Amino acid sequence: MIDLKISDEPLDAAACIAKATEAECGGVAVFIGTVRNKTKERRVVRLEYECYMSMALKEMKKIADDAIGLWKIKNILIYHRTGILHIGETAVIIAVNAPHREAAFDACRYAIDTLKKTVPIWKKEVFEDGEEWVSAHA
Amino acid sequence: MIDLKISDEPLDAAACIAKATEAECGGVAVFIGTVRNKTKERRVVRLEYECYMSMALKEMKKIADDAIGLWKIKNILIYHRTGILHIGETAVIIAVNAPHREAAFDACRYAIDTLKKTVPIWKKEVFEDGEEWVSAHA
Amino acid sequence: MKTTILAFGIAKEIFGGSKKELELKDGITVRELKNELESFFPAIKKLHTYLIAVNDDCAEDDLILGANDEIAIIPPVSGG
Amino acid sequence: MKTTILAFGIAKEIFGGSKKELELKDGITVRELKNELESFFPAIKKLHTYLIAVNDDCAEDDLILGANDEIAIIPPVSGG
Repeated sequence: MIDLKISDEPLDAAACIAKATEAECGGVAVFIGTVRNKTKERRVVRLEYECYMSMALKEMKKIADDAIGLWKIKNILIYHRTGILHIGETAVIIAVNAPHREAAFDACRYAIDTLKKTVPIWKKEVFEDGEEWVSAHA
Repeated sequence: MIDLKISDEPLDAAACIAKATEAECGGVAVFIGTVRNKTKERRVVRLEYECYMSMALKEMKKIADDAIGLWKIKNILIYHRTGILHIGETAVIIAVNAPHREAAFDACRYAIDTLKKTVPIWKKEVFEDGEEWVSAHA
Repeated sequence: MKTTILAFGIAKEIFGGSKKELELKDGITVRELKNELESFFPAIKKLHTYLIAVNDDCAEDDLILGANDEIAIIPPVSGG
Repeated sequence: MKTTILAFGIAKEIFGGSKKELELKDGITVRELKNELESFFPAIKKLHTYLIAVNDDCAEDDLILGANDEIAIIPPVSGG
């Protein structure tokens, strides 16, 4: 099962995990990315995420297909939130269910590493005294 | 933060993840072990877990201390359920929060791998036609 | 040919909007488009990197653009 | 000396209970205890492995047991 979603609704970790879990596979590896309260000692007020929806879903689909092909995992769920996020809120959840937990861990790690490199989603950090698109400049 | 628990209460993944997550650390790696519906094609009806509580908590504490020492993670939560568990129910949750996601993944994986080797918890698989203590015999 | 270029993230700010209508010569390549964009909007050159996506895929520099292509500027991504 | 041995998992079934009171000679080692257990309860020898824990730690074979020690039989663990 591949389950992909990008939306501005808050993410529900328990629901995502339940969706990804199947009775035939005992182990689920999950990565949850939340909004940090600071970046390089600069206090973050909020983040603003935007995405290029059609391309982002296509890139997520590639990640999911590759993860299934490479590690024989059963289910992969990748949900990313957009819009305004406050400190502690969840920006991304990846849940991978596989018969073997090694595969679940490897695939989950691959998915978040690759998402951060290839999926067209951008975040702007809003500080008390300014704002900045993350990674835009070297 | 180290948070360890062994009890026969159902495990709440969302609550565990929230407890382990800190505003200073953006990434949480989680492993969730659930009861599978079969083992080697034999249909499982339920599992029965028991533990040697004092020693199990001591071994869990060792895992948590080692994970913090080896990977500089910030928070680790290890909850294990005991008693009777039905198909799909969660037996174990490990959540690791670290400033770097690589550390969170490595420590989470180390924790579940080591738990399965060193923590005195035992499960009996109850099938339609018999029962068996897992791993008791070679 | 008349095209619409989509811009996201910092590219949207550089462009002053999420869509920009541009009149491009027929048979223009991605490389030539980048040159035009960089001369109209020099701030693009200051980005760490950027890509042109065509129809939801990253495009090679020698791809020839057509009037019906969906063209987008992809500054460095930062999801997660 | 009088001791109580705790048993878990399959060891509990082999023992017929989670606690077993045993009269052991003073100064007995873990190795000697294992020999006694295996002769009283031969099913223990069929386990894949097993350990003796003393006061919540796995014990070496040459450890000498005392009357106040908490002694437990640890069959192969299978948590998770």
